[in-house]
Order: sequence, then C-alpha cells, then structure tokens
Amino acid sequence: MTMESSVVAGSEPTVEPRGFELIEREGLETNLLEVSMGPHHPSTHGVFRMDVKLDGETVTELRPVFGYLHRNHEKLAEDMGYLGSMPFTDRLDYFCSMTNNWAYALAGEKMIDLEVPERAEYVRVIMAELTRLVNHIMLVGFFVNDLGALGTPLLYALREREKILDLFEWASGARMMCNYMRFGGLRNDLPEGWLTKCREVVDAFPYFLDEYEKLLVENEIILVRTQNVGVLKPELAINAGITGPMLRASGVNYDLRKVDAYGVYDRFPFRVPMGEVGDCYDRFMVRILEMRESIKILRQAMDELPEGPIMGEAPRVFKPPAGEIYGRIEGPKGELGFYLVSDGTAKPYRYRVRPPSLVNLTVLEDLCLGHKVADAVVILGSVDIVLGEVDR
Amino acid sequence: MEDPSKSTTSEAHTLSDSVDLDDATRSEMEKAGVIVSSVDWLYNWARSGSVWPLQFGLACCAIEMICSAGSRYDIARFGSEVFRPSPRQADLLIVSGTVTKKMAPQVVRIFNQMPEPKYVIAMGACAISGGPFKQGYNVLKGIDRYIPVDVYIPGCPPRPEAVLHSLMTLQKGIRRQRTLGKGSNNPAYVEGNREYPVPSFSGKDLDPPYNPEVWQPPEKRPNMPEDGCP
Amino acid sequence: MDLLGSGIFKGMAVTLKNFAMTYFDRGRKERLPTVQYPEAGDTVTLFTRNFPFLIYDGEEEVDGMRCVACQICERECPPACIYIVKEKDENGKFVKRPKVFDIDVSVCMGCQICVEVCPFDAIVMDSEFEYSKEDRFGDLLFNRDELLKSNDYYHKIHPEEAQARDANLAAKKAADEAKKKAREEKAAAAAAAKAAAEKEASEKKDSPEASEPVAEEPKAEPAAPSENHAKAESEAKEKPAAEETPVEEPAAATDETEDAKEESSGGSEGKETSEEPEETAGSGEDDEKKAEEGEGVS
Amino acid sequence: MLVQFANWVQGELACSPALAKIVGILLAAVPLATVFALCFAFTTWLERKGLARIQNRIGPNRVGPFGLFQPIADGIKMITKEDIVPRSSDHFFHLIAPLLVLVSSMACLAFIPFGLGMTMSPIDTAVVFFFAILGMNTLAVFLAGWASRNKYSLLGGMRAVAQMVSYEIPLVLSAVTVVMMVGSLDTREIVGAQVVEGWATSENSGLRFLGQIAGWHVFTPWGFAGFIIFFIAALAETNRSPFDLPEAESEIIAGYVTEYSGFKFALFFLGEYIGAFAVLGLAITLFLGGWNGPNFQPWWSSDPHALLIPGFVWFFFKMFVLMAVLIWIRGTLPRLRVDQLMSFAWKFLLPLALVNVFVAGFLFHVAKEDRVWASVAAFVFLYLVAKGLSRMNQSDAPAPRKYHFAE
Repeated sequence: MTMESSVVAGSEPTVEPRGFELIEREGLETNLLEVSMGPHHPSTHGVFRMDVKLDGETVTELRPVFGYLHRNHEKLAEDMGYLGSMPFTDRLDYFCSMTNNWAYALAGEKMIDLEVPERAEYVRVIMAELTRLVNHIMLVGFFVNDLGALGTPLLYALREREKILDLFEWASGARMMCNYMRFGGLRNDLPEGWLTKCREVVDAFPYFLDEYEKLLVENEIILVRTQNVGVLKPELAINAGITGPMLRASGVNYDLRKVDAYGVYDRFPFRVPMGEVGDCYDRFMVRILEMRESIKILRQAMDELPEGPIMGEAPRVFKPPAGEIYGRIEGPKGELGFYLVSDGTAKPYRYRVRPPSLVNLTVLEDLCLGHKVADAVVILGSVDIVLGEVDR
Repeated sequence: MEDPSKSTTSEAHTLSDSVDLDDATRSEMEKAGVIVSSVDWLYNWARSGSVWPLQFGLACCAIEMICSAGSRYDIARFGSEVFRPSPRQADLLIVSGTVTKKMAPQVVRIFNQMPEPKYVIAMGACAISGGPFKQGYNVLKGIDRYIPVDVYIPGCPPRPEAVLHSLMTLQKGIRRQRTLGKGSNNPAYVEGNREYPVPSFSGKDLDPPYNPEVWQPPEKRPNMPEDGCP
Repeated sequence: MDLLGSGIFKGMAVTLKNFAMTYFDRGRKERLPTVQYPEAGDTVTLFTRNFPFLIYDGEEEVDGMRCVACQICERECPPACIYIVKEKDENGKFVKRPKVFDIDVSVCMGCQICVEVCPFDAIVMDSEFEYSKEDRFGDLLFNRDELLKSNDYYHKIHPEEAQARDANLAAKKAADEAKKKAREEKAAAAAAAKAAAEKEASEKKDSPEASEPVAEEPKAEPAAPSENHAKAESEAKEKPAAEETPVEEPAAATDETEDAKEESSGGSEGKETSEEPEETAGSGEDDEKKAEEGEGVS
Repeated sequence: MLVQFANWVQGELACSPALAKIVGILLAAVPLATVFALCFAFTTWLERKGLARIQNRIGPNRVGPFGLFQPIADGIKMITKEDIVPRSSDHFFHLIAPLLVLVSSMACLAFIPFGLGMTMSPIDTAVVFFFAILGMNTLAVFLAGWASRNKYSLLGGMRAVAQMVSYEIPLVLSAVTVVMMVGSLDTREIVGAQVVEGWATSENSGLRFLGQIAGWHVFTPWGFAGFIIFFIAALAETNRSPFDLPEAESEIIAGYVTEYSGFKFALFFLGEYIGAFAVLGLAITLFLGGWNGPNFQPWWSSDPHALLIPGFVWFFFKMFVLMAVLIWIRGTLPRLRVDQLMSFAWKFLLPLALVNVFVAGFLFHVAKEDRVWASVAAFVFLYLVAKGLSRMNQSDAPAPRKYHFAE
C-alpha cells in the first residue's frame, strides 16, 4: 500500500510524502501508527491536536484539529457595546494584548473617522514594538523548548519578558491583559518616569539578544534540527495567505507597517529582515532580527515622543454609522484584522477577527509531511500559534 | 500501601473540612498512638514539599503559570518546578484557563489518569466559573462541576504570585490531612480511587451537565431581597 | 567550518556564565531576579490592578460610601459579575446607597471598565491578589461590606491615582455647588414651565413605564431642576419613543448621573441582550448561573 | 574500614563457608546500594539546584536547609503514591521492567573499583561483564515501552533500542583502546596502570603528587579521544540530554515512562541515575585514573603508600564533577533528532573510535624515547580526522546564514 492512496481527497497536501512501502508478508500485519498528539501535549502550545499517522517516526499524514479553546469571542462581542469588547481582545492572543487592542481600536476609529492625537500614536507604537519584543522572545524560548532544551532559553526569555511586563503593568495596571487603548487614543497617559525606565529596558535588551544569539544561533544541534526542516515555498505562502514573520522568512517582502504605514510608522526608518529558504531556522532568525529592528523603532519613538493629549475627540457613546470596516495592523504574528459591520446601533452587527495564527497554521500539514515526528513539533513551534487566537 | 480506610464518618470533599478535629477523634488519635500521627506528619510533609504539577496549559493563565516557574517567581523554591508531562507522575492538576465543552472530557480524563493522592487547582476566572466567557455557548461554567477542586485562584489571569499563594494554600491543606487511623479525612484514601465519569460532548452540550458526586448547583440565597431580583 | 561542537561550547559558556553570575550580582538583580514571594514581599506595584473595591470616605464604612447604586457598572461590566440592589428606607423609597453590592471575583476579569464608567469615583481597583480560597461560592463572592475599603487605603495602594481622583472629586463638588445655587435661584422662575413640561411628558409616555421603580427616584429628590427635563425632552424627540432611555433620563437627579446615563445608554442595551444567549443556550445553564450569582450571602 | 568490618564478620562466620559467602556478598552489596541511593538523592538535589542556578533561579529551598531534604520528600511521596497499571498493559512486564533497569544498573556497579580494595566483584573480565550487563538496560527500557501499551511509550522504547544499540559500539571501541594498552580486562589493573610507578613511590612529595595524575589515560592522545567518545556515548547510553530521545518530553510526552506512576517511576528514575553513575564510574576507571588523585603522605605515617585522602573520596569527587557536567549539558542543549542521532553515531563517532584504536595500536609499538613526538603527531592526526569527519558530515551540520533586509 503506498501512501498516495490513503490521502483523503479534499485536503490534498501540496507536498508529497516521501515514497515508502509498508512491509506486507504473510502472517505479518503492519499498520501506520496513528498518534493523536494533543489536546494535552507538552508541545502543542495549548490545546491543539494533531492527528498524526507515523511510519516509524516519519509523518505521513497530519490532521490538525481545532476548537478546544473556542470561547465564542466573536459572538460575545456582537452582544456587547463596542468598548466592552476591548478587554476581550486582550485574551485573543494573550502574549500581545497591546497590538490586539490597537488593531481593534484602529478598526473602531476607522468607522467614525476619528483622529488620534500625535502622542497617543507614538505611545501606541512604543507599546506595539514592546509587544513585538515580548512575543518574539517568548516564541524563540518556546521554540527552543520544543527542540528539547530543558527550559533554559525559555527562562532567559521569561526573565527579559518580565521587565517589559513591568512596563506594561506600570502604564496600564495589568501584566498581560492591558486593556490600554481606547477608540481615539489611550486610557491614560504614561506615568511619570515611565519613559526613563523604558529606555533602560530597551537599552539593555540588545545585550541580552547578543547573549541569546551566542547561546542559540550557532549551536550545531539547533542548526541541524532547524535548517531545511519545514520549508515553506513563497508561492505556497502567498497562496495560503500567510502573513507576518513566517511570510517574510520565505522571502516575501510584505510588512503592513511598510505597506499600510498605519499610525505613525511612516516616520520611522526601519528594515525588514528577509529569509531565503523559508525553513524553521529562517523563521527563527527572522524573529531575532526583527527584535533588533524593533529596538531601533523604539528608540526613535521614545526620542520623538511629543507632548499633548492622549485622547482624541471620541464620542461618549460609541455608536458608529451603518457600514462595514476592516482595520488591520502588523501584529507580531502577522496581519491581525478586525472586520466590523455596524447597523447603526451601539453594538456591532458582525464582529470578525482575522487571526494570523489560524491562517498561518493552515499550511502545517504541507510543512510536516515527510519529516520526523520530532520535526512536526518543531515546525509547529516555528509557526508561532496562540490557541486563544486560533480558536477564538 | 494504598489501603483505603474503612472509616465512613468523613464526608470531607474539600480540604478545609479537616481544620477542626472534634474531641472524639482527637482522643481516638491519641489512643492510636503517636505513630499514626507522626507517620501522617511525615506523609504530609513529603506530599506538601514535593507537589509536582502537570505540565498542562489551557489558555492565558497557562502563561502566568509558566511565569511562576520562571526565574522571577520561581515555584521551584517550594519543590514544585518538576512539571511532569505525563499525568501518571503528576500530583497537581492546575486547570489554567478556559475549559471549553470540547475540552472538558479531556480534562476529566487527565484527572482520572492521575494517581492518588491528587490535587486540583482551578486557576483563573475561566476555570472557576467560565469567567468573562461564561455567557458563551461553548464554555464550561467551572471545572468543579466534574472534578473536585481543592483551591481556587481568582483573577484574570492571576499574578504568578497568586499561583504561589495558591500553592501555599494547598500545602497548608495537605498538612491538615489525616491519612492513617480512623478519622481519615484524606479523600484519596476515604473515597478510594477517584475516577469520575467522563462527560461526553455531543457537539451541542456536555452530558451530564455536571457530576453529582462532586458538585450540586448551589441553592438560591435564602435571604434574597424581594425587591431586588435581577 | 570549525570542528563539530564549537557552537555548543559557546552556548555552554553562556550558561556557565549565567550560573556563576547568580552568585555575584545580588544587588543588580540582573542574573538572579527572584523575588522570594512570601518572605521578601511581592512584585505588586503602585499601578497594579486586580479586582475592584468600593471606597468610603471618613470613618463610617456604610455612611461614607461613595456608591449611590446607580447600577451603571452593573450594566457595563463585560463579564456581568456585579450585582446591585438599591437600599430602601422605611417608607419604601430608594436611598442612594446599595443594599447589596456583590462582585463575583471568580468571574471578574479586572478590566477596569467599571472604574472608568463610574461617575462618582466610588469603585476603584485594588492590587490585592492573595485570594486563593478553598470554597468557591462562600469565599469568592465579595459582598458590600467586604468590598468597602477606606480612601486612605486607596491612597496607600495607588497614591497618584487617588490624588488625581480626589482632586477631580473636589473640583466636581465645587462646580456642583455653584450650579446648585444658580439652579435654586432659577427654580422659582421656572416652576410654571416645569409643570407644563411634566404634564406633556406624562401624556407622551405609557403609564406602566412611569410606575417602574426607577421612576420613583425623582420623588426622592424634590428639587428636580427643570433643565434636566428640557434636555430630556429634546433627547426624547430625537430618539424613537420605544427606547427606554428617555424615561430614565428624568430620573437622573443630578448632572453627574445624567452624564453617566448618557455614557451608558449603549451599555444598557448591551446588558439586556447579553443575557439572551444564556437563556437560549438550552443547557440549563441559566438557572445555575443565576443561582451562582445569587449564592454567597448565606 | 568497611572492608575490615567485612573481613571480621567473614572470619567470625568461618564455620559455615556457604553462609559466610552469602553474608559477605550482602555485606558488600548493602553498603553499595545504600551509598548509591544516597548519591542518587544528592544528585537529584544537585541537579535541581544547579539547573535552577543556570536558569537564574534559586531552586528548592523550603524543604530542609537549602532544600536538602527535597529528595527525601520526593521519595516518600513517590512511595506512597498510587501505583497505576494500565488495564491493557502487560502486567508482568510492566512490573518487571523498572526492576530490570535498577538491577542491571546496580549490577554494573559491582565491577567498579571505588577505592583500594573496594571492588565488590573483583573479576578478571570486569570490562566485558560491565558492557554485557549494561546491555540489559536497553532491554528493560524497551520492555517498559512495549508493555505499557501506549503509543508514546512504544515510540520511546523503539528509540531507546536504536539509540542504545548504536552507541554501545563507540562506547565499547573507546574502552577497547584502554584494554589494549593496559593489556587487561580487570578494572583494578586498569586503575593501577594509571599511576606512574616510579613517581608515585618516590621520596619527593611533589613527584609523588604528580605521579597520581600524570598517568591518567586521558592525558594520552588515544585516551583523550577515547574519553570524549566514551563520554558522548555514555550520554546516549544513559539517556541524558542531548540524547534523551527515549523520554523526549516535548515530542513523546515522557517516552517509555509515560505510563509509570508512583514507585515504579521512582525505580526508573533511580535506575537511570545509577546507570549514569556506573557508566561514569567506568569512565573514571578507564580514563580518569580511577580512585587515584593528587595525594599527600599523612604526617603521622612513614609508609610511602599511605594516602591522606582515601581513594574513594577521589572517586566520588570525580563522579560528581562529571555529574555536574552532565547537568550543565542538560541545562544548555536541545536534543537531536532520531535520524541525526544515528548518523552521528555511525558517521562520526564510530569512524573516530576505529581510528583511535589504530592510533592506540600504533603508539603501543612506538619505542619509549619517541613517545613524546609520536604523541604530538597522534594528537594532530586525531584532530585532523575529527575535522575531516565533521566536514564529511557537513550536509548534516549546516552553518549559520547571512540575512538581507528589505528597506
């Protein structure tokens, strides 16, 4: 029995598994080993399930199963005022509450053509780039953990993350679920001394990155494990709608910060790191390089931060005119969009999130086929998913 | 080794019930000798000093749980940094995050797979009551409907220190347990093997909606104001 | 290419350095950032928020309570974890004080929206987090007396925010008093107009709506100023008559509550409909949910 | 002292030789088991503390002073925990597997000389026996994976067999060099060969000091290469990181121990660590001079053979240093993939070990006065071979890349 016959129609993978044949002899029965990895599995980053068929250790079929964290985010938001959904967006991608807030605020502001004051825009950029640091550093930590390191890189990442979370806590009151942005600006201004502290943290970050790179980037085991594993071709990436660092690791230059230039991103010169091969190592390195660019943006934004109000002329009751809007930003994981349909009342008629995690996850089977089961774990780690966003 | 006590007196489901010993049991204990109590002390000391949690994350709270194992908070100080990936070797199930109806059977199954004595911490609003998502159609309104929860940590998500605090609360609870002797109140021994029926998810809802062995819907507040019905 | 393993040795040097440095930089907290929680305090800052509490001024807990039971927070709370019952005096009239004010912290998500919508600065966020309990219904449902904490405590945990809030309150109070004075002077002159307006309004509305408990509030506040009614009327014209808000508007006794109502007019609808999915969930959840909300005082 | 005690007891029981023999074995085995159980407890503490420090944490410090009683608490907890046997598992093999791991690891310890006259089972073919019994470990691990009837366990068991069988070859080959050079399979003789006789008994205390070190095999070219190969293979043989594939927790939950709980899991844990001790003990015996170490003559004694620091202290010191290196490696490195693990064993370690055997043979026949030059040449040759091998495996070990940026 060859594998081609067992691939179920309808989900034709674009990558052919390596040819192999099961031994069939008289009196000897052989079967593919079906393993259901997850929903409780140490490496699936939450409650995600991969139904894997293994030939020995080689993945011959992989079926992702979602929905273990479906929390009705969109439905709840349609029963709630526009502002009421803001804290819920925190819980979408729980690493990046600030960028989630921003994407939602952006969509809302587009709906009623709201002008955001200069200072608020700058603070948003600062917060978003800090979030990018948090997300990427955690991703790299978890990724190396999936490779089998016993938590050390992850704990170094956590150590640095705590410093940034302290900044978030100082500004917004909460470590993870910041709920900091509002339609038309921010909930409160930066506290006194915040900028100084932030500058300290940002200045110390490159040293940490140096050390981190020394620990990981040249490590032969990591090189061997990640290079040429899970190669994502640019054509497939574009066809599947992949965004974010994963797309750029495949060599496609597409960064919404450049394309849309939302907020005040057109004022900061920064570079977009590009991968060439599109394998796990590229995805890992692109994120490390992106952190260095984020630090540049952060420094500029902190230097140019103007004085002024932090809240625009937002109406007290947010009641947008009937219509639809799509607001998107470059989240740390990719294009995070909010699609809102208003019927003129104070609640959205339709509220839809375009989660980068879910879209990026769609190519998982293509990436994993033909690799070992250990690679499937690594590839999943390099895709960077957060189940809160995938299942919503 | 795992000899469940024959005592039927105790109906203790929560650890808090074991705070007060009535005099009869106390004298009984004294008669049974110091050995029982000192062995109990040893058991409790060992169990509370080496609570190995299951490496099990559901949602947002899982990140704070990992943070509590991080270098800033360091749950290892309490001897609990050994996050075992397999439920067979874990003592503590931290239900960290939203339990959806699709996930609830698996959580119960994991609880069943854990060896006695086992403890459960419901971490975060979602695990306790469904939290902010409790109005959703797919969210279980509290994991304590299916498995007995020892400690609840409110918060959304709770700080890592709250996790440590809950661990200390759990340790206090463990130290109050009496395992041997007649007045045993350790549910792991009194109730035998706590393996609860796994609810089935039909695609719409869970069946049964709760496990009557561990949870009953609370009665309505008797002194509900007449005029203030919501 | 170097000999196989040179990258590994670099990495091992990093971990060795980290290992050694933990013994040498206690002061900088760079390599050993551990805060030994129960003994060495916690990492809570002066800006941390966790769960809301109610402020009272002065010494008396209940009398100094700032909350007037306007129920805005109850309506606006995204996870609907607040439950308020207004207090009545002997005559059955509503006093501006909650009789029951429950917050189910097992549901609360600490989003701070109740604080933002509160027009009286009566509810603010606490930074206390040690609430790990063994009883969900008994310990995690905070009632009014548990929630009441003094303004001094608030100053202790969030000094900057508390000062800003106090200044804000003082300014508001001053402005109110000035307005009140002006109003009283005007009141006599506007008496006739007011009577006419009231008559008109009552003709316009259905009678059952007027007999709702909220509508009783103006009686408690005899000096209801005419300006409000004028405003309410003008708004009533704009909005369709079926909406509830115009009826509530006259109930607003002072400028503050009125502001709050305006803010929350969207949210009031949100609350109503947000209960719907529960009832339609068809899983028997709604009964239990109500029971959960109701449980606790006993 | 223990030896004296044993001799005394045996003397007392001289009337019945059979009984005396049994008692003698017990007398040797019981302290061994006790000491290594304590070593295991201490190592778990060391590991948790060390890893914590590597990760910038403090580590256990609540249970006893500095968390020293942590292993005791863990042990009591494990023993009193429920023992779950999966319904569909093979109950007998499920039970026997952890015992087998422990027994085989413990038995390996019998051939290690911990000190002067402190070998439990002094036989002439100790090295052969050691590897033979160590092989049982593989069987036990596979048995555990298979008997559990769990897919992850099965995967772990399969990985374990493949890994342990392949790494046993370089392990044995690197030990062969020592056997060749010493000309004996007896571990005591191997240890004895690592003392520079002339120096160790000389009047000059400095020379005597050096004489205990200079003869270690690790300082010879073949010994150095052999030690590195042995150490790497030992990591794989004992399932330590970065070769901990049979229990890779991020991939296959806990591998072959997935279905084990309570005391059986503790036995696995214990067996694994004892196995590590045994293999490290052999490494010390073969390459690191056994129980020899820089030593002094005690001031009260005039006997030139008397030692201030007893041999077993040196032995255990070396063992814990090596254990610390294991912990350090564990705290740093991610793990290899199963096919890379194989190719590393077969394409790198095995050729290197073979070349090393030839180098050792060459050096064996070099005249004494040319030893220094030959040694230097051998070092260079081995280095070049290692480099050539890593170049040949270049397709498996790609280099870091350069990245370009889009503006």
